[in-house]
Amino acid sequence: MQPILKMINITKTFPGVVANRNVNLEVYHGEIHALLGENGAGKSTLMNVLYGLYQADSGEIYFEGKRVNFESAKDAIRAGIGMIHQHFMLIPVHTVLDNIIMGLPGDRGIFYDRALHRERVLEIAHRYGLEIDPDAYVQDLSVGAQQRVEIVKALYRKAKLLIMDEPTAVLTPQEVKELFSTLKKLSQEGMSIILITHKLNEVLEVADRVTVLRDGQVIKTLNTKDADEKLLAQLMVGREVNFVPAKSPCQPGPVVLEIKDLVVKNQRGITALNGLSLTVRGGEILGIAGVDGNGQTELAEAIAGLIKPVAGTILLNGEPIVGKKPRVITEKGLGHIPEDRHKRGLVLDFTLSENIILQSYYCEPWCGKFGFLNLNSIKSMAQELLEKYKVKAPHSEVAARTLSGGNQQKVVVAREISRRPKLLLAVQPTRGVDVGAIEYIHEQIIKERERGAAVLLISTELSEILALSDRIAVIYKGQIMGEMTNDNPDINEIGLMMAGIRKKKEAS
Amino acid sequence: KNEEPKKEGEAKKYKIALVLPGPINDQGWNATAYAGLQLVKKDLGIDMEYIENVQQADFEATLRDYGEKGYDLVFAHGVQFTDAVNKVAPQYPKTFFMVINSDQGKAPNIGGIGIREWEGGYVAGTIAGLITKTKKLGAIGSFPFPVIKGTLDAFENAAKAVDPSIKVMKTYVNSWEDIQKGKETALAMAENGADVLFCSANQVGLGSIEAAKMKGVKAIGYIAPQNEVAPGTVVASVLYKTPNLFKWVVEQFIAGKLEPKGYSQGWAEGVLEMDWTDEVPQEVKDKVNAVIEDLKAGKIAPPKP
Amino acid sequence: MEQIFTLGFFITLLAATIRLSVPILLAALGGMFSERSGVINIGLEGMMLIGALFGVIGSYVTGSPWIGILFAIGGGILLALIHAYMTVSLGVDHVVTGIAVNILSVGLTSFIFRAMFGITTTPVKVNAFKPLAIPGLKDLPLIGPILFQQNILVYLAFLLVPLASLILYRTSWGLAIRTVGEHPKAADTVGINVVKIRYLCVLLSGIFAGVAGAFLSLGQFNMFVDNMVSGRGFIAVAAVIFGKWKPSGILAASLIFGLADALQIRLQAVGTGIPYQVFLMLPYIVTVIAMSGLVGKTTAPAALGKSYEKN
Amino acid sequence: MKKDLLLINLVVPILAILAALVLGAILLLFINVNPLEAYSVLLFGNLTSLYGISEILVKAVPIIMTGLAFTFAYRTGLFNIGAEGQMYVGAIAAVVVGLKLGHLSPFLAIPLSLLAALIAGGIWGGIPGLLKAVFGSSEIIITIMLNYVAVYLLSYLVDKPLREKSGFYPQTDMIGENAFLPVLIPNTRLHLGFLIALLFVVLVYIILWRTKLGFELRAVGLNLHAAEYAGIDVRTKMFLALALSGALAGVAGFTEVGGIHHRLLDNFSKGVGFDGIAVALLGQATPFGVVLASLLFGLLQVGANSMQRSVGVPANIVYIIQGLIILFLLGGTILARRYQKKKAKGVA
Ligand SMILES: Nc1ncnc2c1ncn2[C@@H]1O[C@H](COP(=O)(O)OP(=O)(O)OP(=O)(O)O)[C@@H](O)[C@H]1O
Ligand SMILES: Nc1ncnc2c1ncn2[C@@H]1O[C@H](COP(=O)(O)OP(=O)(O)OP(=O)(O)O)[C@@H](O)[C@H]1O
Ligand SMILES: [Mg+2]
Ligand SMILES: [Mg+2]
Repeated sequence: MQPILKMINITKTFPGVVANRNVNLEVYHGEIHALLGENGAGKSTLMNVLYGLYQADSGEIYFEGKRVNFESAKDAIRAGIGMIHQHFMLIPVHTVLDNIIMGLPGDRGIFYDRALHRERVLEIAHRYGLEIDPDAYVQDLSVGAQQRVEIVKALYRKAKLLIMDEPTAVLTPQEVKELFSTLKKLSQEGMSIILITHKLNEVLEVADRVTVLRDGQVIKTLNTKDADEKLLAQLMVGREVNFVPAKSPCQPGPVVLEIKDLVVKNQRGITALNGLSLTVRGGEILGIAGVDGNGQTELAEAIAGLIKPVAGTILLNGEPIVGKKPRVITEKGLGHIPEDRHKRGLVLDFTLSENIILQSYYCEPWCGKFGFLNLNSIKSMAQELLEKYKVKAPHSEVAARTLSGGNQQKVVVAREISRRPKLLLAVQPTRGVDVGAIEYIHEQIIKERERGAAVLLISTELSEILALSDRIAVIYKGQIMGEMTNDNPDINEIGLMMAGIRKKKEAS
Repeated sequence: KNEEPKKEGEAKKYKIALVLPGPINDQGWNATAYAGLQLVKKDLGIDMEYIENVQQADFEATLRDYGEKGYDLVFAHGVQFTDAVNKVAPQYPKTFFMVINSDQGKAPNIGGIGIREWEGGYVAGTIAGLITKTKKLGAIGSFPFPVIKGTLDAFENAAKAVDPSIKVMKTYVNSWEDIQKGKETALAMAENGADVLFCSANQVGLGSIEAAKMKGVKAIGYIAPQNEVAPGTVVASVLYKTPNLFKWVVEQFIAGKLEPKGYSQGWAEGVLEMDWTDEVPQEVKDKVNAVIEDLKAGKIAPPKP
Repeated sequence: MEQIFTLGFFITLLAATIRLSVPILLAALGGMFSERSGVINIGLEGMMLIGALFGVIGSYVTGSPWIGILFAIGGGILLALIHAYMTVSLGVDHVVTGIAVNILSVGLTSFIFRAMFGITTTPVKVNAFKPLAIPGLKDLPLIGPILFQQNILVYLAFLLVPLASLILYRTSWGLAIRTVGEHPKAADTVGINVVKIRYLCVLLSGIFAGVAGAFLSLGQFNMFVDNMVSGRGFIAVAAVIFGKWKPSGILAASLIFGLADALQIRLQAVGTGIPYQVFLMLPYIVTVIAMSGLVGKTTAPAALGKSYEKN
Repeated sequence: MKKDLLLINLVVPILAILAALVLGAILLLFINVNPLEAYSVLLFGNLTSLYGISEILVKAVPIIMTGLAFTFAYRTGLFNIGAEGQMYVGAIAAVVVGLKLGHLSPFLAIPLSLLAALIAGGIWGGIPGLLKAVFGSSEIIITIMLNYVAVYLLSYLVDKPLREKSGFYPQTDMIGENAFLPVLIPNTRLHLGFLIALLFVVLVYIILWRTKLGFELRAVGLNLHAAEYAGIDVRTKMFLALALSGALAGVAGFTEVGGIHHRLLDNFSKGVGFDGIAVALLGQATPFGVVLASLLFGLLQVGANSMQRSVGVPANIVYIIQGLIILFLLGGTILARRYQKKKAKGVA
């Protein structure tokens, strides 16, 4: 069979980084081809080159047998390539329909026939079982619904080759299943699909073939029926991977965090937490599993005092902290690794030392009596911390922006842990960082628990929850669906709870 | 004492400068001074230098620079230069500083010369008072500077002298250049019943003439010959022969007759002049000319400040 | 005092409001397109000024005010190109660029004007737009002669409001513009040429501002005088924000500015004994109050003022 | 690396200024002025005499202050377009104090009028700050609007309540001599305001980069959400930043009336507020950069006057050259950075 896509010897460099080095990739008609690789392996870059967003430094691309040279996404779209990006490319303030038709030419001259588009969109949505409301605003949609919009957007452009960059990271296991059945249906109709993921089981489940990238190079392309998880992991990382970090048995101490009937509305006034209750003791890790967008952000922000709950109580070491300012809560012993290091965790244009004192800049010894900063002691402390936490950086006075994502995250972790918190609130602590950094951060979190701190771990990566937690709670639509201890938990049950289906009540 | 007059043949060696607070194409105050500079060149053969658009903060430095370079005569075009001249002049005794529109001089080297602008406003007011039918007039000023305010007040006094029942609307627009504001202000006055409009605010006046044209009411030109700006609308212009004033000063200076005192000129000295159109009946012209004669003879008092 | 608030007063007030709001409306509509695509345009003042001059030059050279408008558009485009190149192609801070454009334009207009017409004490007059009565409407009692005998640019300006709405919300261009202003990268991924759209929108703002300037020089007058725009461009920038980046909002904002100005002029002319400066302040104070209480928080296009570098 | 910095910080500015001058030269030739002669006056004419240099410094003083004002707010992520108005109200306050207390010892009169200017400018900047903090109103609009209000307020005050005793010109009486800012070099106009401005340069630098307040303001400016996370009260800081920014601009009014005019006049020092925005951004929003850019502006503006006087170049060409210099400086820096990036990539 003739491949629909052939990428030959693609090389793409960024200043100081070779993101792709002589990459070869072939994709056949009707094939689901997985692209596997660690963070920073160059998967997104390769796809962006294919999609015309980046220009390769060298190499050739053949699509449907013809040599192509896409100068912009427009060319790629016209040729029949669709791409769903790692970060959704949707406009929150536009309607679903507008998001789907944006970039398309007008129907009568420059005017759109919205009624016609609406009809066609719904038709496609029905055909593939992708339920969407064309008139809803994207900002009001769940992440899963947003992804459906992205898929319809690509299908609507009559894509023959669909690229999906980490589509499952934000879905429930059930939604993943649905997505995969959609993908299979599409491939049976002749659509070719490139699926990027870190998740080995998904590759084995849905893909026909898989190409593994490491450090910008192709390590191997193989048929999934010839592969297993262990092999793939080894190809991906280049060594054996320690999937589960070692930890000692749990010795819970007194209750550190107690949340009762917490109700929180998000910025747009929608109820995000709806009577949530939980407790965390010293020396234990409570893992909150759940699909993104079920109130995790709001839970963390409410604990940290960044949003004000509508009702309910939060006790930190027995003291109520609802309505207290973030600073007060921090001083009472909260360490907070925020969900989004770029949004909250770091001031990217601050130096590393400035970022390291972000929570304590006003305290002695960093700040003297008259409000002057003590730059020398800040610098030496920062330098020390960077070494201790193995942050790869030339020195403490470079901007945080210049560090890789993993090292940026290490800075945040170092800052929060070095303050020896009584409660460590870790939200997506390893999102988008590479395996080495993940291992390291996990170690640090476990160390905190061993020191006696209470740890509330919120993560959408079930594997992370399973690897670290002593107890697991599942959050769904702003409520805790159920709780269980982490010895041989029923993964299937967790999956169902993540989808909002409650089987048993109360475990503990 | 001043320098002794030079010999006739050396007249061209005089270094004379003109310092202007605004751009020379403002169609008003600065433009007439620039015309004066050209007249001096044409009639006396003397090349005057000029600097335009000098900001308040630069007055002193600019005057000082001319003093430093040994200029003989420096015109400072506006009473706002008074402070700066008072500060700078004592350091440059060889330079004579002439402040336009100032009525004061100070020995040995500061003089002032002004046009009695109120006399212009008075005549305009007389004309307006004589031709109004609605007994309502509009007068627009830029800023309530003494000269402008005096002009507007004189305009009102004159109109009331014709007919005490006449009402005058007076407005300031706080601009020399916002022509649209001038127009809208004039329109508002016309809509409020004014049938003769008068404006002392450089370019803004063009706006009021435009408004008069639109509303079919009359306007009185001011400073520049504006009868042709809107024929049929502008019935007469009160002209400023400012160029003559410059020429007069330069002549006096060359003759060694310029004294460190305040001069003022008006109808009597020929610095103000009428430019009529046929729109004005002869009897009105006669009455106005009689008023001008009274002004020349000093029989009319300036408005109270 | 009491006799001033007559029916006639309100009608003439309305007419003045319309005239005073037109230049602001025109420039602000252009500014809206620019800002909707993500480019702050604080150079509207300069673009209006050059439009005012070029309009007069065009009419002077050809005798036709319509060709004057074309010249004005050309002048606006000239400055807009500079703004677009600096902000879109180079990613220079939008605010400084706009300020530089304004400074440049003050010098350029004065220079060109003197070079062409010399220094005069009476203005050079050119052919301008004549009032155009709308048959039928002009015969309406009371308001007809006042509201429907404006020059054609006035009608045009108000027609542009629904047209701008139509373009922004109903067409492929409008959707592309809004997408670029919210999320240029997303626009890129669906094949919208971000650079092209931003250039077009900035040029559009130049065109609109040019016409706004020509409205002053050829619609309200038949001449150019130095600095005749007198801050209306800055008010237009304010109107864009005040109007929440929407054509209808901008219409309302422009009318409010126009009304406040028309009202203060009238009150001043009547002579109330209140210092005239208080009236001059009125439009600006009204805006401050409106911005704080009534309009409150406005959400700008998400990518406003941010440059986009593709790679 | 050193070489690269040299390129951006030295070569580019020189090339940018040269390019702007070349374009200006075409216009000069057009009106029959010898560009070389004009430019030698523009750029160097005032550098040959103490008086000329002092005039450049005098010119730079208020621009430094409005530039600092813009910088201060900008570092907090806010655009203060209102330095012009804040300068006017600062001047009003300084003059009122100078009129009432000008007979006191200079050691009282001067600091008191400085304080008054700081407070008045602070209030004028605090209004948009408050509205921003409470309602989220755009500080850009409010500051633009308040500029106009300040202009008319000044106009009213000199027209009516503060008009000079003779009632003649719309200006106030001279402030008491003890409130005059002393001249630093005899026979020049260089006044104490220059040192005061430099003091504020250092002060702003220290506040922004050496104190906890500055840490907080910059954090808000660079990442509002992270600042919130760090326990910084974002709204208060925004208010504070605009109020302090206004206070700095108020000082510009103080130096102008205390050092130059010695009384309040309508429309004094027009445009200095906008110059401040340009120098702040040219100076990359650093206090030291502001000084350099202000000196450049001072040189150009004083040189422009000289050029007009001695060569007869009309003022409008100066505006053109000034506009072009800003554009070329900013554009040139970016083009140079791009060029460097490309080179770096070539190496990798
Ligand atoms: N715009 C850019 N500028 C500079 N470097 C970049 C840019 N985009 C990616 N890189 C670098 O190129 C390398 C490959 O990045 P890429 O995003 O393709 O990785 P990835 O395999 O998609 O990783 P992930 O799993 O995190 O999505 C990384 O080292 C990254 O830091
Ligand atoms: N070496 C580099 N030089 C310049 N930019 C870089 C470099 N490395 C990464 N970046 C940019 O910084 C951003 C963050 O990098 P990285 O992917 O490591 O973090 P991340 O949090 O995983 O982001 P994402 O969630 O997009 O995967 C990327 O979008 C990339 O464009
Ligand atoms: Mg990726
Ligand atoms: Mg990543």
